[in-house]
Amino acid sequence: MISMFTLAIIFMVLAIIPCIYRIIMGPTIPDRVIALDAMTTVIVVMLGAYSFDQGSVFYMDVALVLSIIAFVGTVTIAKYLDEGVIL
Amino acid sequence: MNNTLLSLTIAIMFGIGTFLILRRDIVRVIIGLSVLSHAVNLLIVSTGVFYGTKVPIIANDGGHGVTEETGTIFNDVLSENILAPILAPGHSVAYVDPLVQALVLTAIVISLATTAFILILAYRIYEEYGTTDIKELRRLRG
Amino acid sequence: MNSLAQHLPIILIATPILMASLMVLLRSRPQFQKVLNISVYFVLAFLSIVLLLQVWNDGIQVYEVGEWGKYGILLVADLLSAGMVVLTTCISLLSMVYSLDYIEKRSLSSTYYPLFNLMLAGLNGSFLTGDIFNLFVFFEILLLSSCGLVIANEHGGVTKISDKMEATFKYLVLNMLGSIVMLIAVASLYATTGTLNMADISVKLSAMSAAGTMPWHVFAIALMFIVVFGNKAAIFPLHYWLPDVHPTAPSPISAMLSGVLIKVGAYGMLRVFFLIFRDTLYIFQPVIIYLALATIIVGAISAVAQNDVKRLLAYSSVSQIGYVFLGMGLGSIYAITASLVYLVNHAIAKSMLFLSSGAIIHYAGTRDMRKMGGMVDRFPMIALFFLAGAMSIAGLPPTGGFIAKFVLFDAGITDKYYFEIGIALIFAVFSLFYMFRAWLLMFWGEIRDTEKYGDYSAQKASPLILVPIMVLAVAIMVLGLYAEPLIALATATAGQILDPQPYIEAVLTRVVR
Amino acid sequence: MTTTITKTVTRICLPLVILFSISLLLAGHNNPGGGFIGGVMFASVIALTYVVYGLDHIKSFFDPDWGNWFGFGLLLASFTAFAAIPFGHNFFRSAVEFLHLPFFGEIELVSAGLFDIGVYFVVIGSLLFIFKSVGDDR
Amino acid sequence: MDSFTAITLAVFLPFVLAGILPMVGKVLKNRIGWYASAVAFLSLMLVAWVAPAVIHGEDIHGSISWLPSVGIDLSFYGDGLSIMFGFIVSGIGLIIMSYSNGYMSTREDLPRYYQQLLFFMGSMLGMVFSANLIQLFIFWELTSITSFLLIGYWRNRPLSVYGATKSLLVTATGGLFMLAGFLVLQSMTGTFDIPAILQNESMIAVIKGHELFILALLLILIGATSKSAQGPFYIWLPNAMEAPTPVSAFLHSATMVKAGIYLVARMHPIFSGTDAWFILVSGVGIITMLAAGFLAFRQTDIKGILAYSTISQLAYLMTMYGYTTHQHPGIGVAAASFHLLNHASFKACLFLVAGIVAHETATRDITKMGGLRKEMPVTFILAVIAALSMAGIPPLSGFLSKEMFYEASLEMGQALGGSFTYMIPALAVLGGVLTFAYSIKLIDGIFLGKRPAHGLPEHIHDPGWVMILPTALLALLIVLFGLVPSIPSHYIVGPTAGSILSETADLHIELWHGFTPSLMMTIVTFVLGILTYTRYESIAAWQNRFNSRHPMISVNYFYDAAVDNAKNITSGFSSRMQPGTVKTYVTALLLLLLVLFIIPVIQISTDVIPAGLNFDIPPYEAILFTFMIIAALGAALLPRYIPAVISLSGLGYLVSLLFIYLSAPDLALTQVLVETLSTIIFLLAIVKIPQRFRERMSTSVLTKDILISSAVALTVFILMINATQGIVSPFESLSHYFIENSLPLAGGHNIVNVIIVDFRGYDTLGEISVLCLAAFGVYNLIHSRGEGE
Amino acid sequence: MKRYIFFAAVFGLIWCFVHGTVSLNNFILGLIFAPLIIHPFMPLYHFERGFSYKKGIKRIPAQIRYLYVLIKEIIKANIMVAKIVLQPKINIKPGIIAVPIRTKTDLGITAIANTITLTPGTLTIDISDDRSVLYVHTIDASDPENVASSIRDDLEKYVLEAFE
Amino acid sequence: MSTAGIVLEVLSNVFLVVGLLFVFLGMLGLVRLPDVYNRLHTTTKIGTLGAFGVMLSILMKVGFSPIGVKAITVGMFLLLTAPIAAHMISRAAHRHGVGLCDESVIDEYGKVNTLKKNE
Ligand code: NA
Ligand code: NA
Repeated sequence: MISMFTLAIIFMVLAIIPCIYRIIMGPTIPDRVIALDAMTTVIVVMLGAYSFDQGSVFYMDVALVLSIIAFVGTVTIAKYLDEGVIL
Repeated sequence: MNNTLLSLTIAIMFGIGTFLILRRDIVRVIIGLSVLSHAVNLLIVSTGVFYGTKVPIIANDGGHGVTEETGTIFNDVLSENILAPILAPGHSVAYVDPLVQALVLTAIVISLATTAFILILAYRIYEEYGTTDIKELRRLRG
Repeated sequence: MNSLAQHLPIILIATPILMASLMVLLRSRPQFQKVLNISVYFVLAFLSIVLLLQVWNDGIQVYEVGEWGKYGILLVADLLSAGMVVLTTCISLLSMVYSLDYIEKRSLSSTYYPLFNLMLAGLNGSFLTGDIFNLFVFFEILLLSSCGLVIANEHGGVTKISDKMEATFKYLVLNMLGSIVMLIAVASLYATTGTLNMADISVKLSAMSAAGTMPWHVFAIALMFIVVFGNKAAIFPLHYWLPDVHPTAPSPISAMLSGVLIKVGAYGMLRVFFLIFRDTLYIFQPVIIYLALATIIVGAISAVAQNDVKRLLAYSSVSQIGYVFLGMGLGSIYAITASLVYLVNHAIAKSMLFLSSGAIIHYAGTRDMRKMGGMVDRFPMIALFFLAGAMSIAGLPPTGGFIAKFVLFDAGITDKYYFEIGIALIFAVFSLFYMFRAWLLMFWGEIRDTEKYGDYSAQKASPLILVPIMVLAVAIMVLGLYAEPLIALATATAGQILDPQPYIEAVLTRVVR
Repeated sequence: MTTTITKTVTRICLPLVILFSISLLLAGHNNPGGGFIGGVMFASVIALTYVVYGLDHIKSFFDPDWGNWFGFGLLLASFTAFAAIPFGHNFFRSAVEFLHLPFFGEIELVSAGLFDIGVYFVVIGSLLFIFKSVGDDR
Repeated sequence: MDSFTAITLAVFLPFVLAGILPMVGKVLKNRIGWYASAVAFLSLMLVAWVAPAVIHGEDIHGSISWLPSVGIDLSFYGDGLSIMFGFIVSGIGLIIMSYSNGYMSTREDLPRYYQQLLFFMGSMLGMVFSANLIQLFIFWELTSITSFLLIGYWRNRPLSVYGATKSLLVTATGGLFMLAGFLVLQSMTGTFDIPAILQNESMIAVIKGHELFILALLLILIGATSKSAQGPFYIWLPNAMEAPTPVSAFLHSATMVKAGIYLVARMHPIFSGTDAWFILVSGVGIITMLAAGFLAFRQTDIKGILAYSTISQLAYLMTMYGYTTHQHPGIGVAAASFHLLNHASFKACLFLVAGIVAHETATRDITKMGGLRKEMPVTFILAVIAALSMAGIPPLSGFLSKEMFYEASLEMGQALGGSFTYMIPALAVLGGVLTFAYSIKLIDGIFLGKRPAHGLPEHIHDPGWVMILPTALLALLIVLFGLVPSIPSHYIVGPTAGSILSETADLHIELWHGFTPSLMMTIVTFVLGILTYTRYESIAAWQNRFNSRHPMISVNYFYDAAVDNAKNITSGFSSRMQPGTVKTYVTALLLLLLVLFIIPVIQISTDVIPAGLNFDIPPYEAILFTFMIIAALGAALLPRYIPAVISLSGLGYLVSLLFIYLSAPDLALTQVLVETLSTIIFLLAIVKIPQRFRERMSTSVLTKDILISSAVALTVFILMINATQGIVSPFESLSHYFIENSLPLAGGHNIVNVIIVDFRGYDTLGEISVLCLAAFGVYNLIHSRGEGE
Repeated sequence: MKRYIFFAAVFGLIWCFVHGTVSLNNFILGLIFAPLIIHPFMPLYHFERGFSYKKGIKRIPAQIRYLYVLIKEIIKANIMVAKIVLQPKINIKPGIIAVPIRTKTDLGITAIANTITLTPGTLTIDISDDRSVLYVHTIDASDPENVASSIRDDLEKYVLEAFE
Repeated sequence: MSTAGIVLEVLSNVFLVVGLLFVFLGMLGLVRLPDVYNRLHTTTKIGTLGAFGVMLSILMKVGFSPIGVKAITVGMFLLLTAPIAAHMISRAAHRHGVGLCDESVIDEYGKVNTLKKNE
């Protein structure tokens, strides 16, 4: 039997499609960045669901790390877009 | 872990990476190398020799003994003239192959280091030559 | 207290790593760095010789890192690896001594020592490891350390930094590609045999071969290793990076790269094909012979075309490594012996040549030989040493290079490879031509550029620069005049290479905890 | 320059992520994590502060020599590996000890953990060394 | 002291004593030449010490262990041939070094000069006494090297450098071919030991019947002729005259150039008695003899004339050693051996005279000289003796050996029969005529006629005894050998010929032996010679005209063209081979990979696609795969950097998601972190690279690249499905052990981490080293700015 | 010092959360790490400013109220935007408006800015240099005044209470 | 199962479904809405709330076990960081000249920036 969380995962996979679309199609760079950021959010959700589904905390660690680190990436890209420098 | 579609995906990634490293633009080449290293990491993971699916982390019982059945029958004892023990039939492991993961970890870190270096190199090349076109570099060379 | 002697293999690898970290921490104490590093290198050179003697007297030495038996990573010192380590530590010591006065001071104490130490660790590690994935790791160490060293600053360097970078980029891209190929091969090998230990893989492939179940893709994997190691060794058509990288590096690093680093490829080829893929040798050997001949030809012809002395030496390395591989391809014990003798002699001669050309360039302010001339009056010693090196590369007696060529040709003709040896001979003439052309342009003839000459006439090569060159020059002559120990060692080594059973047994018959 | 808003959140994140990185480092032997992962977390958050506050501002009060960090890490890692030799074992032979503390209960001490700390420092040091070198370069 | 020790000492003492010469030079200063002479004298005495035994038919043979692994010992062999050469080398060496004391200015770098001369002498002695082929080769090449250094003695003079280079390239290259010949010879006989071959009739028979016979002979003759300046290889010798004159006398007339002749004589028992031997050796000899004799006319430099004459005279020797028939393999051996001795003496003497003349007149141009007989009477007499000996005038030694040459030519002609009966003697006479003409020219040009009004120094006189005495000694020998031929014939030529022919040669050389056909030929020679001499200038003028009209008809032209253009020719090749762009190199690597992959596919594989492929996966993984490919395509095709990098970053996150599905949380964690970091580093780099360049891809380039990429993809795919699904590894994996022991032995639950820090912690040590390396590298990159210029 | 203790306590808690097990052991471990972590970054945390527990504790009810409002607003926001996304034809009148604010502290500004972003149809784009005006993108800018006042009255009030 | 348990279970499932739906809608908005700023509305708000909902749902299902605690930590973290990301990107976009969509009615921020540039 397919658990609810398996369905959740499939649903989330579908949610990635728009993100990929924006990442590839843009049109502006901020669009792509948003999409990338959004994709990480979706992945975090997937990881949460998967973690619960598998009953394994290990994936939740990944989700936690991803939620933090994606922020770092986005802020960096944003600063780059804004100021043309990073550091 | 061994799946034809996965292999196909990895192979296509190899193709894309190869296409990229054949470009004239240094940055493209580096992106290509990144794609290739993703592909090769996936390849390594996919060569794990077990058919198990469990995360290779032994459940914690708070102590230090083996409480969980690992599902392996370890009998690779080296006796005379038997240097390559053949696997017993019906032998299966619940975990995925941990070794390939360890190898990929090493490979990922190494490729991070190399990528970092080559990227800064690309930036310095641009600074020196004012271009990232490989053909131009050649022409501008003293 | 267990004897320190049993830890020699790991000491030779881990000490440089430890040294690298110490050198980073001691950045503000350049004098101390210098003394410490040189003394450690002396000790390492000594220890490597001790290791070789151990192997010679007591047989193959196996060191279990972490005491995990074949399940962990094993270091194996057989004659081949111990011999390569001796070569490495000795040339490293000399290059390091040379570097002290050659490399720009700040560069020296900030990054040069650690990079060099890690390069040494990478070399020793590659030679001693018994684990194929570990070999990959050490290859990466070699790759990045050599990249870092290529762009290190020489004193008043004459090489434009932009050239260095362009060369480094090529080097990196091609070698990263090589690394990827290696990973594919190693992973596929693991999937097939379930192990990474080379001896273990060998046994398992033999078991499959004996049972007639050896899958065909093992051959494909084996041949992929030609690309992997060929790329390191710069055989045709994987040699392209070398003529760009070796000349642009600071001379002591060129010496290391041409002297030792490209030999890692040859070593790997010997190790992998003669230990692991013995059953594929019959396909490997014809392939490698033709690649070797192409390498000889391309390298030799291109070397003639060069005006830049270091570029010429680099192309000559390409050509010369072809001879090493030719011996490997011929495959008889005598041919392998020849290959090894060639390898050693080339290592010494080429290191010496790079070091002396470095000294000359240092003072001439150019790498273009046409702008040099008549330098023999100012640098009579270096002229003499360079001549010895040139003769060795050209294969003229009484240098080691002659012994090497002689043994190789003898082996080839004994096995009736007339055509192959014919080609090798004809292009040996090329090496005679380009080496002497270089020597003549640099040292004899009219003094081309009086202004420049005035500059360098004021200076003399410092002893730290002269002594390593001299030691190597003496070695070239000694290997020519008294080659017996080397040949005996090489013969014994070739014996071990062709009969890997003792290696396998030394590795696999151990108690595992 | 980035905004107050971003700076404030970065300030909140900084200790949080460092704690997390230490947690990952220590958890590594039994859970996902370890020296590399922890180190990269640490390096990322420092990089974040560099990005958000500007390298110069951070350097004005917090300017460690990252070179020493990875030097130390490498030293620690190789010393840990060497340490087995005086005990009559081979290089890298690991040791596992179980320590009973009154308050924390049983604590597992593994020599490999020390090695992992070395890794942690190397990762932090080298990555931030790169960032800083490039960032300092105008 | 036994004979073997004596020979060993004779060979090695010069090396050792030359080695310490610079030290001695500090003490003796300008008198260092006498030290060198003493060394030469010592060697001469040592040779003389062993001579009696050899003359009595005893062969000296002994060896010292040197390279037992390869089956080569340091072994010396002394027979008549070696002893004769030993005498020539050490004797003339003594004379030359003594003479040099007067000739070489004290301003010259005397230690270097004498050191190299001694090295040369040692090498030459080593070569002639070598008992094995490889040792012979070693000393042979040593003589080439020392000759190279001596020719280039005045190393800042372009002509010296040119001459030195030429001599080295020709002789050392020839040497390498000779080595190959020796190796072929060894592959036929299984030994490098010369006496072992010489003394083994059956082995020689095997060689003569061997399919590689011609190859071995040809290769060895390339060595011999290049060294002796025969055939097309003659070109180096005239240019070698840039050396100081004593060097020319020693190396380039008396000794080194005779190494090739020595080799021919040495190989005579092995190869002679075959048609190939005659055709190759005598053929080359006759052509060279005539051509060089003829070309001598054009020379105006005294040493130039002497050089061509040397070539021509060596060609006599070649011709004579080449005379052979199946029945009588050594027709010309005795004649050759005698002429060899004579040539050494008269040519060395002439060179010394040339040296004296040049020393006194400060020129070597024969057109600027004349009438010096009054000012330099002693020199004049010595010159006349030597030149007339060369011209073959009785009662000098040259007359005797020339007679023997004619005799041998007649005999050979008769042996061959047919038109050869007259042709060979006729050619021999022609050679004699040319020799006669240029010999006379030397005397006439320098000493006779009128002193030119300008160009010569006012006061010209005979030099001091230091230079006269050695020259006179040689002249004395010429006369002595002519008048009392039994001395050389009994003590030198006889044993020499005997050792070559391995039978005691019964030689009766006498001044007067009746009106034989050879005497007739001599007379004809003189008559024609005088006639030719009257036309000397016009022949020379014609040669000059011809040469300027047809510069291409000359070996030198091709040598120069080859050497000068070597760089241009090869740089075309080199730049085509090394176009410089990474793309080409990467393509080469990939193509090699593909080719290597195809080999086993064709040769071995039965099923390229294994049976039973597994296509069963959860649907979300399939979708994930699609995403990954799309993201990768985005990274590949998005035209600007940042979008591509973002796409790449997306790919990285998807990969980490895939790692999750592959049950690898550690990997996913690492991947996520590394992805973010590498994106940041990408940005760091790209920040400074504004994108200006966009590659325009032509259809053909695109097609090619896509083809290569697809081939790579296909290769990887085939390899993967075979490696991961084609077989099920029948062996236990290392992982079994890790899973089993991670907790009990290493105390960790996370097996991957335990592998990383414990089981394979050593790998990790390497991995963190790589990280440090990246940091160092970046530091170097950043700090390299502006400092490398 | 007071600040140290405060931070230490917070870190103890965070440690528990990132570790995944809330226990005294972990809390103490976090407590130990806190000073080490915070020390090098002191200038970032305004250690020179005064700090009092009393004020902090007094604010807790306000903070809870703020949290309540926040959650309410977030849910409203989401439903509203979800509606927009699900409309067959997107029909919006977006725009950027300037919203003057009263909050002065970093924390306050951040809180209000984040709150604005998380609430209906508004998104903080930037803050003016003098930190008195927030520029807010709203998905329905047909009546800018209304939006600004709703922010000021409905959100900022609570933020001021909770964080100032 | 206790009543509280059942309530929790139901609530958790509701949260899960709503959360997933919101995440999905947020991503849909990414495609459908006309410009960067509007898209940001959906991703930051809907995505974050959706994610938070799912995390909350997990917490409700597993309680304060490591999974639950970490889940809620993740949720909190998203709430903290998502607005900042949105703020940074939109600011950068605007300052870098990514214009508002045609439907937009007002741009007070743009005016300020234009003024600054002119100074
Ligand atoms: Na060569
Ligand atoms: Na990447």
